[in-house]
Amino acid sequence: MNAANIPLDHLMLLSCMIFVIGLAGVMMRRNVLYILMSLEIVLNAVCLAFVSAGAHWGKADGQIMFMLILSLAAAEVSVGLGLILQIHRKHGTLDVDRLKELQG
Amino acid sequence: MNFGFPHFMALLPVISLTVASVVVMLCTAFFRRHGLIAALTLLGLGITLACLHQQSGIAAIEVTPLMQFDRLSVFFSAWILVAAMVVTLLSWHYFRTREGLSEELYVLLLTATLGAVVMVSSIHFASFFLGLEILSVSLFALVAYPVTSLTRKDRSAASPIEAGIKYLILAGIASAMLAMGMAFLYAATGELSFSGIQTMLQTDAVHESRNLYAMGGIVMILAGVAFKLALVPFHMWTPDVYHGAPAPVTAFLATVSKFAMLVLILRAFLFARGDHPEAVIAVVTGVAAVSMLVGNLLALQQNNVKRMLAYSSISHSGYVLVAFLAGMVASTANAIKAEGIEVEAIAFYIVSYLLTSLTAFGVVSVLSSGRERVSYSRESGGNVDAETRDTDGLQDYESLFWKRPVMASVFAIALLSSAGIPLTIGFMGKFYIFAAGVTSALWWLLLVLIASSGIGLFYYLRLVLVMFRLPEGGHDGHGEEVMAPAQTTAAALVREIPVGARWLMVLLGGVILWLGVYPGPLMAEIRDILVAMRVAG
Amino acid sequence: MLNAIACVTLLPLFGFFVLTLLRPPERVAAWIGCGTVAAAAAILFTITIGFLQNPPAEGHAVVHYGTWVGIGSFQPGFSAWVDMLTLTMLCIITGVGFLIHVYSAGYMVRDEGFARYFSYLNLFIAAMTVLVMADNLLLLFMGWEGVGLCSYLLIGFWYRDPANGAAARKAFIVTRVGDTAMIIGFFMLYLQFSTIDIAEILRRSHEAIYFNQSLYTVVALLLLGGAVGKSAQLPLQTWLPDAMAGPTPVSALIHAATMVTAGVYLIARTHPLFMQAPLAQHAVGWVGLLTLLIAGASALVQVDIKRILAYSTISQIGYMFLGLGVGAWSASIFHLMTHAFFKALLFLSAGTVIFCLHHKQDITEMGGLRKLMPLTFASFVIGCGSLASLPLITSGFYSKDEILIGAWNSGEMAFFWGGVVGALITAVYSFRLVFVVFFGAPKTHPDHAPTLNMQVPLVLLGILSVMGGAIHLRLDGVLPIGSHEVSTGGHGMISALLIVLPLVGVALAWWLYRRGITWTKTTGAPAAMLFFRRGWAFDALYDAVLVHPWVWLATVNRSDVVDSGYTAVARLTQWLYQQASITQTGSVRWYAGVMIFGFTLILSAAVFL
Amino acid sequence: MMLLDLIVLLFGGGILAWISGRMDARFPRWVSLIVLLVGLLYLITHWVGADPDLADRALSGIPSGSGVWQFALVADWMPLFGVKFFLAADGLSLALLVLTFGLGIVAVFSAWSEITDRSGFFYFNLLWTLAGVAGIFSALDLLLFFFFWEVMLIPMYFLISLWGHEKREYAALKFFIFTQVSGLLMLLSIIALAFFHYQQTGVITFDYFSLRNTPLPEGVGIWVMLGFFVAFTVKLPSVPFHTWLPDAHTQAPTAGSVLLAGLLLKTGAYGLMRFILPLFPSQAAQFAPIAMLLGVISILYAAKLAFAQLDFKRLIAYTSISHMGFILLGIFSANALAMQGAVIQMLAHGISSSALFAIAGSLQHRLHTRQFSRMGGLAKTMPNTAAMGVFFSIAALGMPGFGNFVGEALVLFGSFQVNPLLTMLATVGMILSPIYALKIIQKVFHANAEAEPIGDALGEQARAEDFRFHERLSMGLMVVAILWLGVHPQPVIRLVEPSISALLVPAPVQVSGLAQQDEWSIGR
Repeated sequence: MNAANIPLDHLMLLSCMIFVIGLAGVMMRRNVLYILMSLEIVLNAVCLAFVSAGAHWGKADGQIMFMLILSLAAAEVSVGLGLILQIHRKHGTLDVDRLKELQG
Repeated sequence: MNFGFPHFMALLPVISLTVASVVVMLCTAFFRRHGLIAALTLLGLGITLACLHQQSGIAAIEVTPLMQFDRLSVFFSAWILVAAMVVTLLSWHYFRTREGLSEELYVLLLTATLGAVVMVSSIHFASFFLGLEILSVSLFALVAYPVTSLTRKDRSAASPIEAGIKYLILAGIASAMLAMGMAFLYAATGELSFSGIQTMLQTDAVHESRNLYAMGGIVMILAGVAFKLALVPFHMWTPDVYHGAPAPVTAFLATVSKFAMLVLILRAFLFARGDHPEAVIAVVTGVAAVSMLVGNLLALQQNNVKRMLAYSSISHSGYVLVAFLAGMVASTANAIKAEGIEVEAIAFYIVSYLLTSLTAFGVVSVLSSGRERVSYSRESGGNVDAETRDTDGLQDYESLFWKRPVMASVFAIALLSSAGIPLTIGFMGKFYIFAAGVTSALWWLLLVLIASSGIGLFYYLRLVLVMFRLPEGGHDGHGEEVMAPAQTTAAALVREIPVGARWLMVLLGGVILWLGVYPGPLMAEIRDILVAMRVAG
Repeated sequence: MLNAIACVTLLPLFGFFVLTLLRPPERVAAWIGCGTVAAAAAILFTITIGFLQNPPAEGHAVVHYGTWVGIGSFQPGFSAWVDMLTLTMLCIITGVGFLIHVYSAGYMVRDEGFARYFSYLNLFIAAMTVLVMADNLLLLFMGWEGVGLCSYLLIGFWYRDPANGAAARKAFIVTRVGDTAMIIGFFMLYLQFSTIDIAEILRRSHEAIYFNQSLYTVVALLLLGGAVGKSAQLPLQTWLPDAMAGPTPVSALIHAATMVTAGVYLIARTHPLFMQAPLAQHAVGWVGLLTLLIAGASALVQVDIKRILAYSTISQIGYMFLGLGVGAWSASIFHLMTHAFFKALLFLSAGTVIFCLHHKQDITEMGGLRKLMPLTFASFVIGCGSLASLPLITSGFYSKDEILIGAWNSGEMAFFWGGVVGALITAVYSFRLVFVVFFGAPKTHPDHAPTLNMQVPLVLLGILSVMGGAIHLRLDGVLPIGSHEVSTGGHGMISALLIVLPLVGVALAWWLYRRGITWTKTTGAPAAMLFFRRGWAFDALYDAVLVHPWVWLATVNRSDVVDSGYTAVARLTQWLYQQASITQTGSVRWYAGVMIFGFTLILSAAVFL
Repeated sequence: MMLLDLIVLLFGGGILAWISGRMDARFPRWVSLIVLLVGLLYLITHWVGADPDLADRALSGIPSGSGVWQFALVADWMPLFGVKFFLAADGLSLALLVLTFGLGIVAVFSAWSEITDRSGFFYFNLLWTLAGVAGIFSALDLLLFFFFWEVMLIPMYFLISLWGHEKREYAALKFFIFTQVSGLLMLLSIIALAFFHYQQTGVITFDYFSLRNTPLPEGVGIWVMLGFFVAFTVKLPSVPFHTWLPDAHTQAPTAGSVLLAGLLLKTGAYGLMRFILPLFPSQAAQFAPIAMLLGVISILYAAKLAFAQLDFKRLIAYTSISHMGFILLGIFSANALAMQGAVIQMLAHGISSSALFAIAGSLQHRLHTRQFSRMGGLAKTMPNTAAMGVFFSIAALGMPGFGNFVGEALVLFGSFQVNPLLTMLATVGMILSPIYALKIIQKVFHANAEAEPIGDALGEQARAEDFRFHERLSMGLMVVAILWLGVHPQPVIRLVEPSISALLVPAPVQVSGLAQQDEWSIGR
């Protein structure tokens, strides 16, 4: 089945939904690890949107953006994991609600 | 697509920065010598600056569809590099006496600068996103930096980690929004370059049903941008991250990272001359007004200097948005002949902002560096160790002028510049904003600006006063409760300051004053560049 | 020669500066103080004689010394207006002033503020001469305020007692009310005539193009306001009895002989305006009439010797106003002069009594001083006789006579009969005073005698009080023909009445005194008597209507309500800060939530707007 | 060049005083005194020797018919915006410059023995404030004017907040925020004015003379004017913007109060006079009744408040507001008489209120209190101080013979031509002023010290010494000055005559010399 046959609106709606699911995950999960994973979901939603838009316009740009986002997401996650490691070492927990030293 | 010698030459600064970061990384692997690495970094930045200088006069040149090197990018890249060099010096001074391994920091600093330079010259969403992420990912690590060098004990360094992870999560959301916005615009127009999108949007080529995409995309992109600029409601990370990060990194965060984003939207703005949807203008107006007010309100009685400056940077973003709005209104209405004063205002203001915050955070950083002379009494503070704590409590600045007249004076100059008091570049920036606002008749917004400046005065002056307050015993009477900082009993951190750092700060303060008194050349330069841009565009 | 008229002002002024800056010891101060005034008087008499022998063609002369302020048509200068009215006033001021200076040198001896006293006194003479010589409104005002200032300084001369300070402030502020009305009148005159030159204004007021009945009436009433303030007439009379807190020679000079008659002078000087505004002139008469009756009634029942004299001053100035009101212009000035003589005499005699009785002023503690202080008694009787206008032998008789004839001729019978009743009251209270103080059994013995320099002025003033009636003022060139100079018949009857009346009054006083009715009781007295004694409760009225509300208003708003507006803004800002900083919880999930919520908000705003 | 020299002298002198303070605490005051004396002499000698119309009109672009200008200096500053460094002085400026230096000396004298702590920085701030004030009085480029307007704030802020009394920090902050926020409104108006000028002519400039002929759009003009008006009336101050003043004046050190009352308030009056009427003639005429009403309210309301105060300096502070009301009234009467009165009032009030503050300050320095309840009977122990106190209180109540009276009387005579009703109300202020002025005399110098429970102050009063030589000197100078203004103000009037006639002529460029003459026949 050709992706171009699927209306762009449907695809965009789908990616939007994934996007929202990811955001909801960021807001609701307390474990930093899950938050990072939710972020990945959000970024994947973006990727989907790019790819489908590229397909709609018949251009390669969408795919290129997809790859860019993918690689940058990876970098981001790796730094994030490094930080998670440190948090775990310092606090003995990954509960993000425990990180409230900076406030006011 | 052609790529010849001129293109290579144009790209040279970027290449030079890349090479520098690789070289520094390699050197770090072999020689763990702080001074050497810092010097190498400086050298790399210096060479890049020289490359920039060499192409300062050239005509605009597009290198691939992604980037365009022109006088605008050269001018602002130069400022970024200067700021990066100052931050390098500050970091060297700051981390020199702190324990742990800190050489990798410079690699990150270089890559972050690289990201900023890329952003400044990008004319395409791909390079925009790429530059932004290079910058951001480096910053995640930089903010949390001391953690990596931590070898033992205590929770004292918890705040940088906390700041880092907060920044990472929130910036992740913001980048995702930005990217989603790009995707939407892409879906609406099929273009990813600024000019292409502009053409498509302008020529009504966008299908009616796609208007929603375009609008949604613009708003999402604006949200991503607003996050970097710390505009309300995307501002909440600012104080925590500025507070938690080591002082030199905060300086970098407040200046280079924000500056690059501002330049980028300035460039995008140059493309986006024409009608702006009324809805967008309304939203931006609201965001600008609220940012000015909320930023200043939040800082009102803040006792932590870094947080206070963070809040103040929120309001500054609001101010600069006024100039953007003026441009939007002017190019929309076309009733008033715009003459581009708004763009000049933006350009001038961001330079003034860069200098001012660099100086302010620079002073905080210098004061936080070095070995302390007076030991910090345990019972007065919390669990924060004296050696790693930054000098950012209001009580640390008590009567600073009488102990460290130079640093206090420079800090006062920076604060007054932030407040927009004449004789400083901050005033000229504000003057520009007013001029822009007046040409577009944004009377109400300007009144909000005035009101929020009034609020701002309170905390700037409060800090200035704390610094200049006569030491105890020299004067009859005591300061009253209203203004007194948290505990005057807590011993303030007093550290040695090397001559070099002092001169660096004096230099920055001097530049603020010089450009405040005699801004003509800078104004002329900016106008030249923008006129050239208009001719080219 | 006329140019030297400035010396009349400058010499005392010079004395003032010397005394203020150098603060010389007593004897030197006395010599400087009296010497400068004497010199001024001498110069003045020479000038006056020269003027009389060789009067200028227009009847007046203007000596211009310099510009004070010169802007467009507003050209007040330092210049002297010299005519017979001015010279008469100046002679009274410097002449009586000199005598009182000499007297003061004895009275104030060994006072710690001796030099200060003489400096103020000299300043007063200077200011008063400025007032009468002024040829323009602003200069007139300068003198007018200057005498007010000196009055203030001298009433409060013994500054250690807060009561004196209060009396001084009252005097200044109450007169200032009148001054304010007066200067508003000046504003109107300037607006109307575009000049502040008095002669020019008076000349133009006759011109048809400037004629404006209602304006003249308003202006004249405003000037009357100034006059009643300075001259302690109804309704601003309340300050004068309190002003007796000052040293007695001061009361003699300022609050009897000269300053308080400035109002009379002002009206006489600006008489063309009043003549153009009959309503206002009538008001002058009524003010005078009411004042003379009210103050006479109060004088009847006072127990403080100086207060009796103060009320009598108010009452006598009421006569002058009455005279002005009925158009007996020169009669008023004549009465002003004779009053200056005999009232100064009375005050100085009273001062001698007070001085010798160790600063006692209550007449109930006095008595039988006739034998103990014969000279004082003699001068007191002369003064009181003149005040009561005992026929033929006193100066007061001739002047009051003229005023009453004027009142008769004016056709307004209330003025005449009121004046007659007042004359009777005057005779009663003045001789009540004489009998209570000097007759009967001695209650207190004087412990020191008046010095020579106190006695000489008494004698001289006594002579003037007797002979003053013979002085013929040559005011015909300055003031119009007065109503008393017109013959309308019935004068014989009036003269007879006026000869008999004072005698009846004295007899009545003697009869009352013999019956022990002296109205001196302080407790258990009838309400009407207390009411009169309190000056018809004007003070209480003003306290209730003006002073207390003012003080209340001031106190209640001491910290300025306007500021609370700004404080509220500051509070609001702080409250907003607190609300805003609550949002900075430090929780990353909350931050993300706010971001996303805000984003949604903005998106929907952008899409739906 | 002379004006630039003066300003540079003050700025440089400030730095010199600071540096010298590091050597010896007594040096700065001498440095300041010498700087001010030199400045005063320099000003006077140049002025006397100068050709009255020295301004090179071709160079400076001062149009003819705009008064007599001297010492013009024009240089490009920000060419992009047509901003020039443009200094020049006319009679009004020169009179105020002399006042600036004179009161500067008075301020130095009143700080002479009072300020011992960190005196170098103190005198630095003092001189920089004066530099800002001098700049205000001579700047003819609106942006330059604004620069100086703001430059003086920071040093003044330091003077109050560092060397002031118990609530100094609050007071200083209030002062700063009031003036700065209103200043921003003025900046907005300046820019708007320049913008409208640009719109019509295509020339962007902040030049005072060029902007004078800017026709403003209907409806906008009044708002532009209000920006200026608010800034100036905050500084003046007038009700309802006056509330910073009592705090600032009360809390400031003596020298600071002297500068505030004597000079800073005058900058507001100067601004009203120099800018509002000429730049916005029609709007000002339209607005005049309200402005005059504000003036009258200030006169009466502040007089009432002054009377209620229990604190010596606070009382004087409110009297300043009351007296400034006359200036507001006079300026908006817009005739030569009232304007002249306003100028005289500016000078006279500058002197008399400075003197009163100096007296109050010296009393506080000696008695450590400003409360009336803890004073009294000082005429006995401190005769010279008392004499001066009485003298200047009487000056303040508007006694003829003193400069204040000439000012007030001229204002009232002038404003009566324009608005009799308001003038009559203002005249009522003449009743209220003795009420508070005599209160000072009574509470501080008169009455009996021993009669009231004074507590520890009694001992201090007994010990308190009278004025010292330098205090007597500065007081003597002020006495002479205020009497001179009172009996012979004509030189001042002649000096400012051309300025005022130029201010009152709506459009100086079109007006010929003849028409200007007519302006003098005021009245009917």
